[in-house]
Amino acid sequence: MHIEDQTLLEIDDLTVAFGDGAGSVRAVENVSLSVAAGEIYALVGESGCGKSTLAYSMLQIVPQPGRVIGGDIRFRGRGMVAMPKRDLNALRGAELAMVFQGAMNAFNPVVTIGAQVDHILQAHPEVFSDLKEGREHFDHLLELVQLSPKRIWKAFESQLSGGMKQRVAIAVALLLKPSVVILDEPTTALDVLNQRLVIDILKDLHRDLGVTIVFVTHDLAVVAEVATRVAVMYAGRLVETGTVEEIFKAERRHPYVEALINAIPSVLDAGLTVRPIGGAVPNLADLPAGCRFAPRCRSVEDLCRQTEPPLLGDGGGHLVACHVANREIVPMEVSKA
Amino acid sequence: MSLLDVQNVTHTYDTGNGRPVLHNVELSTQEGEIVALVGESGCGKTTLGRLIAGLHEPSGGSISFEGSDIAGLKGKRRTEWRRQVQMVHQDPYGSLNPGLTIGSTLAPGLLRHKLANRRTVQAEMITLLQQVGLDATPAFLQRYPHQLSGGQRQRASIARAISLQPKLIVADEVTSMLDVSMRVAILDLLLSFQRERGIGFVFISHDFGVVRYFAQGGRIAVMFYGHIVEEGPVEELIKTPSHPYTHMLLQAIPVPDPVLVRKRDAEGGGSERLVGEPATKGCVFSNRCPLVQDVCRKEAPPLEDIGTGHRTACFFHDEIPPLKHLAADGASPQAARS
Amino acid sequence: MVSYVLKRLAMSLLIIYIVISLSFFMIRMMPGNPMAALESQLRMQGGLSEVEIQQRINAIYSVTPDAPVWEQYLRYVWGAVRGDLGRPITNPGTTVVAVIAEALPWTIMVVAVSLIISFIIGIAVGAVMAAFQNSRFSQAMTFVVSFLSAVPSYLVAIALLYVLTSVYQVFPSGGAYGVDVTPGFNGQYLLSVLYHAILPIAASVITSFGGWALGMKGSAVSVLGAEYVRAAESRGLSDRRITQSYVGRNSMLPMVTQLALSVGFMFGGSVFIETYFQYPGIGFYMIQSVGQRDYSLMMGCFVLITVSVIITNLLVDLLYPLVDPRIANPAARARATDQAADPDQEVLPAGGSMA
Amino acid sequence: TAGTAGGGSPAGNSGGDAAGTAAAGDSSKFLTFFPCCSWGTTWSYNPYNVNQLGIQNDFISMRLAIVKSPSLTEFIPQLADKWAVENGKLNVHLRDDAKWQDGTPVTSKDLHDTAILNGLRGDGFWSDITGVDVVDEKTVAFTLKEGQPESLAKLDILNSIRPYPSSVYGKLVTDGLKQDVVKYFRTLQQSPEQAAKLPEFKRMGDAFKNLAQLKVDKLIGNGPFRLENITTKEAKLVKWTDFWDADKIKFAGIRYLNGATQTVYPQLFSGNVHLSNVYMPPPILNRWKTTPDSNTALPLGFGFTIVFNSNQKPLDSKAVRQALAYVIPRQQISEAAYGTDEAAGGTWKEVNTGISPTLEQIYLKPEQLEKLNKYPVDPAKATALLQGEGFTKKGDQWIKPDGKPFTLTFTANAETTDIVTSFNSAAKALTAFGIKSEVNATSGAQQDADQHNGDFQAGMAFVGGSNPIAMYNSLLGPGYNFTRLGNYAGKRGIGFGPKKNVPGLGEVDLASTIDRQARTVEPGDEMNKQVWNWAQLVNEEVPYIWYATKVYQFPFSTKEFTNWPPLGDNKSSELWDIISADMNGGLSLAMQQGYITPK
Amino acid sequence: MRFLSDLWRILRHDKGALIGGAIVLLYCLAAIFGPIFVEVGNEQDASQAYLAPSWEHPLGTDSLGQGVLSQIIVGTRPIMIVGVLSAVITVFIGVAIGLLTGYVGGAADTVIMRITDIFLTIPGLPLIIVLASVINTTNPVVLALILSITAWAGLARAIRSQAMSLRSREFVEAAKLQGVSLSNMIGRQLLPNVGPYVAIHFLLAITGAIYASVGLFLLGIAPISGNNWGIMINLAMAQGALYTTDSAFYLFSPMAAIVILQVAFVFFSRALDSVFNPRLRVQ
Ligand SMILES: Nc1ncnc2c1ncn2[C@@H]1O[C@H](COP(=O)(O)OP(=O)(O)OP(=O)(O)O)[C@@H](O)[C@H]1O
Ligand SMILES: Nc1ncnc2c1ncn2[C@@H]1O[C@H](COP(=O)(O)OP(=O)(O)OP(=O)(O)O)[C@@H](O)[C@H]1O
Ligand SMILES: [Mg+2]
Ligand SMILES: [Mg+2]
Repeated sequence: MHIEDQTLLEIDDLTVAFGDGAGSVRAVENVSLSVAAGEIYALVGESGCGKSTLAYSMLQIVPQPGRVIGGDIRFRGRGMVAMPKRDLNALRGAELAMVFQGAMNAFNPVVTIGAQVDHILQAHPEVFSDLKEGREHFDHLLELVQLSPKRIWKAFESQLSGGMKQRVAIAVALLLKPSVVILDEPTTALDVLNQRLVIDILKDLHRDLGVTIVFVTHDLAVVAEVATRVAVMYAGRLVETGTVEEIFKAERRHPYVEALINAIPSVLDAGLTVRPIGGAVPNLADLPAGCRFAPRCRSVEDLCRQTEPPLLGDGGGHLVACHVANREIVPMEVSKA
Repeated sequence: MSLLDVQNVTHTYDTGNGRPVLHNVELSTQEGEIVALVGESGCGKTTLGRLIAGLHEPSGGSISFEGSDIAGLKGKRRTEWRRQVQMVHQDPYGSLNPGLTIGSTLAPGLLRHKLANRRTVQAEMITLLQQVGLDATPAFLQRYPHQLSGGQRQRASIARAISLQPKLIVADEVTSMLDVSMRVAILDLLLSFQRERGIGFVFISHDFGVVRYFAQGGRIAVMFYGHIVEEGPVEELIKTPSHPYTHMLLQAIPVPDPVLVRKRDAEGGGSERLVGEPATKGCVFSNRCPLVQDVCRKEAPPLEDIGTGHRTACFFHDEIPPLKHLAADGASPQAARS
Repeated sequence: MVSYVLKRLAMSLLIIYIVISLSFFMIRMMPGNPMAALESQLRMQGGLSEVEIQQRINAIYSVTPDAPVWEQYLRYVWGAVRGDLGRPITNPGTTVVAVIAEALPWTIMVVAVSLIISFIIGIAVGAVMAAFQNSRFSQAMTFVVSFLSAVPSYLVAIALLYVLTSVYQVFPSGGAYGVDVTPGFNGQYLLSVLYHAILPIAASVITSFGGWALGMKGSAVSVLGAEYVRAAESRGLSDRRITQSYVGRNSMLPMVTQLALSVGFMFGGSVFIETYFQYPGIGFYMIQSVGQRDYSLMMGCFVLITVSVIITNLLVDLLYPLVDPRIANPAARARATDQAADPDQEVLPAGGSMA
Repeated sequence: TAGTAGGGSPAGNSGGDAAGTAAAGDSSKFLTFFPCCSWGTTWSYNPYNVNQLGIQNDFISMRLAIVKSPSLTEFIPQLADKWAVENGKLNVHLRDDAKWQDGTPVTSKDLHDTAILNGLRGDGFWSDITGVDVVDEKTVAFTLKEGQPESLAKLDILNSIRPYPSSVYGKLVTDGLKQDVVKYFRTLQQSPEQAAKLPEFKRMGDAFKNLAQLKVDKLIGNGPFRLENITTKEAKLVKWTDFWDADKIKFAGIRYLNGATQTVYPQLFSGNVHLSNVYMPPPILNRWKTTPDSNTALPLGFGFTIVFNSNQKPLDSKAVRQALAYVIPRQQISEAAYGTDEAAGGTWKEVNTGISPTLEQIYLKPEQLEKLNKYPVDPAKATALLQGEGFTKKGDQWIKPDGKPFTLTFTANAETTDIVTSFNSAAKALTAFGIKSEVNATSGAQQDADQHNGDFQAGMAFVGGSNPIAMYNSLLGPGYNFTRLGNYAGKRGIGFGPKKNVPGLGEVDLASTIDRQARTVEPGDEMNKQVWNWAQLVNEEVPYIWYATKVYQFPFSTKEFTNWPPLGDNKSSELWDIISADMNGGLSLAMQQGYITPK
Repeated sequence: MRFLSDLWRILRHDKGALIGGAIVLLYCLAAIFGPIFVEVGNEQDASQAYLAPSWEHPLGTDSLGQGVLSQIIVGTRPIMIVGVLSAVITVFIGVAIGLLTGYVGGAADTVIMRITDIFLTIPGLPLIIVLASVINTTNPVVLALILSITAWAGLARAIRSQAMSLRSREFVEAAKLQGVSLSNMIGRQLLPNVGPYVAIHFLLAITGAIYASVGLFLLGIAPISGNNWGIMINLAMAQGALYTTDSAFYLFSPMAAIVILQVAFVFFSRALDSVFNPRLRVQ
């Protein structure tokens, strides 16, 4: 992990909106975070709180009618929002790669996986000048994800099972040796064994290839298993970020994160302490005043219903956006380093 | 007399590739008992659940409810059985008819089984909705599924299942499509019916955490490609699995505690053979079993009792190593905090 | 695969058999019998006395009418099997098959050319509409194209006739080629053929490309929204590659499937168009023979139209794997389309569902 | 009886001056002629085929002679230049210079074989003769049946036989066949029932079948034009330079157009079509009138009639039919279809006799015509008649004695749009009177079948020709009325009869009487007498109503062709009268006489 | 009610559909009330033929001197009756067969599907022409039956495949577990889910039937009796309207009547599509 602490990807006060005018919703609002080289960065949150949107914006592929309306994303210091398409295309796949949520629909159904791999190789001749070399690399990656190259090359997407597709998608993402791989819910919808397999693969890849991983999930157990750093989102906003230990073990934390952790029945014990979080994620088009989590929060106070809490740290990288949790600490705005 | 008796059931789908999805499955439950079915994706859990609920007829074997084979039920008795076995599906989006209001989803069953008449049906439905913790107003009955959240929908479909006062509910991955925040509430709701009304459950899940939470005091049956490979009381099976497959499943569960994870990872332990096809000869698991021996490849081990209602289909169940990280005390994140 | 082809073949033969039988019974169900029809035909021709008319009819129909129906039926079916659909009532000097053999190529030419042209134009327009989905241009095009596809082809034919053969006498008002050219492979003849085919082709293109355009637009829009297109983008593929191999190919597939189905519709529509442009194709003969009660020719045309459609469908089915490589086995496609018909994906042919 | 040389001088005289002026014209021009609907989608060069090519006519193949119109006794020679009746035989002599277009001479064998073959299909002249024989190279003798009126036989033979080359069809003529034909027709003249059972008849049928199915690849005519090429839309006729009068024909050929009626209009307006004979609805006619170089010739009396089904209640009642005659505004319904334009012939002529106005003038005296009921539009009379029959009027609707409303359906051939228009008009008038009426326009075949079967209330019929008795026969005779032969044998058709009290004849079997008269009554006093008898019957009983005359015109353009046959005061002339009765024959005649020359 | 409010919501935003819907409504009103208010008179006057538009005859007059507009209005009813009747037959047969075979399955399904195969393959329009010429009727019910002869098959196919996928949908299974009757299953559970498709198909079936029936009258295959647009065009064509400028209104008015109706139907069906489209409904 020689490149540790070098910031690769920096999200700066990003706001992404879907639609415009009255019906528009801000799926991501004023989010700032930075991913350092060598990290495994987890984005966590309930369904619909903007995780995928944030992930898409990292590659500038937010689906219509979504668009970035504020802030920027910087990769190795280069702003991507205003980047020309040509430069973006050079980055995509080669430097930043993405595995889509579900991975079920990530492949062209009428072209073999092999041909799609070739397309990628041809689009980035700077990575592998020789097609054969690239193909061999892919074979190697397939072995890493425990798949047999022979079968995959000629297969159509429809001939693969869900777990296999997920792994092929991971291999494809790694094809051009990108420095960052973004995975959107790579373990969701997989059963325990496939999930474990993917977790192990991610860890192995991280260890062996030194690739930086950003992954989106709503499963805290997976976070605990894989991540080094975590950002928790709620209704389009960041509510807490920190190292995985800080998230799981620190005293000061966001009631939402706490509630999330408490809501999981664990196999580790009979789990009589689990408690559901009441209510549901608010509709982004109809947000409550003040803290967005206030309606569901156990430790809610009047202040929470009036002002949105800022994201504050106590000096380290552990930032929390909660009036109650932050009461004790010296307010210190997060540095934009 | 047990409530449900699955005897030697084999099933092959007409539309499938001809391979049986279930092989000689034996399972029985008592009234008010919870039996959990676990296993990897595609192992036949849902299929077994659907057979139990009578949505398909098994291609072989028989399923008896309260002592009588459901295939032979006729007339009134069939209606009665139909009422007593219900199912709650996995997908809260798919299990409610998008074109019908909640009211018209709930009413036909009540009317059909004469649990209400035209006059009382509305009041009856409101009571039901109250029982599942929904906003029980007449206006709510007029809502369409798309106007409800996932959790509300799942509650509505639970309301539909309990509306017929069943004795057995097949709950197929009822929480897997729900947000984490809502899962426990739904499980608690179902549990309350088990406790208060003595409704028995066939609870399908691949999440041991959920199973352990829900099926306390009940039993777990572990399935592998259509075979029940191990069956036993919840705590015992989780703490001391007697089949390498169960062991593998438990071992694979991600642990929501980074400290524990580090500790476990440091101890090593590979993830080989997590996935793969079943063996066609001998023990079905022999292809992927870390403990496999020659005999396993030749001969299929029978599902044998190894003490107090705990059965396993492994020749070498004694040799299964203990699950270290699960056994560790105070390992839960909740515990870690305190 | 082989068994699938055999099955399809058997089905096709069954349908042809049914159509032939239908045709046999229809001919006998027609008001009056063929002899009466001939009698009327002769009387309308004029200049013949009643006795003359009876003489001719007796002479021409001296053989079968008294045979039992089943015998006639067997004879008819057996004849049809050997490619003999009898003789036109109005023209016993030739055979139905010979008449059709002369007419069919014209129809096939017009149908094929207009299908291809309208397909190409429609796909192009649809693709452009999808590419500029929310633009004014696309909205205007959607309107124009929906409008055109809703207009019955025969009305367009009448309008074209009005403008181009009456107000401005630019095109001939009928026929397949001029009388001044000698049929054969010579430039003059080919030009004449082209000149005569332009209006019928134009009429069917004008009314049918809109359907393709709308279908293509729908298909392309849904493909554009598909995850794998964004996935391809995320991999840094060039726009050209994405357009060609990802969007183009996938949105074309349902169109190609539709192409086969529309053949039947085009043959149907050609009946109107050929009649209005007096284009001597099979549809023209069919309507003419309806008017003249030439039942055997009419049903012969019907049988042949059906057979053409069946053969096209069969060919498309067998060739489909070339287009969609996932389908090595057409049976799989049949099953897939059987089970997962997505109504949103359906392209409705112009004029609704009468295909 | 002495032989009469035919209509005297062909060519020469009448066409003389015309030929002179034509010299300046461009003789490479083609005349475009659009007579409409001459051949169907399929055609055959074989004249014995049902669907013979409609242009196998006097442009390409000549008849023996053409009858002058409306005369029944004067002929203009064509292929035959001399004929005479001697010893009960009609000897026909063919022109010496007549040749087939393949270069061989037209001989008596061609005519003889054609006569035999025509017998197979029952051509009418066989009811006049008992045999046909070759006399010499150019002469054929037709043996007349005993008691056969000469003039009618001449009409049947000269005006209708168009010889075909024996080289093509003659191989089907054998001695046996000839004997069969002769025997069959001898028997037929005595007893039709017996004739139909003869083995000869069966053999003739077989022979005809072969003949009809004979595939003929090439048209060999003997007329002034050769068929060069043909499509469904057009035939190209090229002047045949070996024709005997070829030098009188001043243009290179004829573009003979075929196809839907309406397509001719724009071509007429633009002058692309030089001559046509199609029905022109009033607005078209108006436009034609204002077109430069436009001319119109008007034909003789042809007409359309509304036929009632006298076999169906309540139309079986004479009073009801008369009532309808008082209500149907004949002039109005005629003008709806043909307009009012005087230039177009003042289309409507009142007819109360059931035959054309021209024939009325020839065969009936003015005082006779005066005596007939004119059926002016007169609702009061109609009301009285209906009330007399027990009809009542309830509100706007007449109610039949049986309590049901009196409604009327007109059956028409949808292709004859002028009739549909007229009938629509009639239906509206009837509806206004209180008899709810509508028009059912079906295919021609359906309409024909319905009228033969008697499945109609009011139908349509086209009436024409120059023989008044034949005209009556075509409606009241067994063809349409109590049919005896063929498919409709035993059907009642228009159901007028079967027996009626005919003025001057007494109670007779109507259909057979008029049919017999059509074959036996010669022009002259006898014919005048009979016509008067029938006229009174039709006028009184109203089995049909004549409502339209001059239903089509001959528009022709002088833009490119001049020297058309002259038009008289009433836009007609002897030649135009022939043309209107026999279009192709008349035109061919005009061309042979040097008319129609390019400008 | 919800349907209507949805419809209105969509129509408000889609001008084309709104206008389409309004026109369809107008035609329906014309079909229902037209013949009551407008009359094609029985008097006729050849001197009034082919008049240019005027206040009295906004679309001019025909060959009989009668108003073209009033004929068009009166001619709306027979066309709409045949169109709607045929669509009802098509949809009824298609939906009934599709749902039953799709849901129940089994041998009956196989047999019926082979039959639909046959009807799907036989080209519809030629068959209609053949039948219409044999049967030669003016009876609207028979005509509608002829027009639906093959149209139902495509619908049955589509409905069946939807029923088949619905059959294994969880809410259908849940209803089955509730013990609902077959009629409830088909009518309440399945039908509403294919409703959108059926509704849109219904409109398209109307346009298809109108297309074909006008064609039949136009070609003179169906008997020309009474007053409808196809007959009007037929008569106009036959009277050479194509070739005189005076009669342009006479010829083109009925054509416009058909085109406007057809286009209106298509645009209106687009709105229906949006109303029913579950994707748009979810949010
Ligand atoms: N194409 C779109 N049009 C409009 N709104 C959208 C669109 N895509 C997403 N959104 C909105 O953006 C919000 C965030 O969506 P996003 O997919 O990023 O959530 P997520 O956290 O990834 O959820 P999940 O766990 O379900 O994947 C959602 O509330 C959704 O309503
Ligand atoms: N209707 C069907 N037709 C054919 N095959 C089926 C059908 N339903 C399920 N199968 C097959 O049967 C096997 C077992 O399926 P089942 O749904 O019972 O598994 P499961 O254990 O519930 O899996 P999951 O955890 O993914 O829900 C799978 O291989 C599946 O592909
Ligand atoms: Mg997401
Ligand atoms: Mg399952």
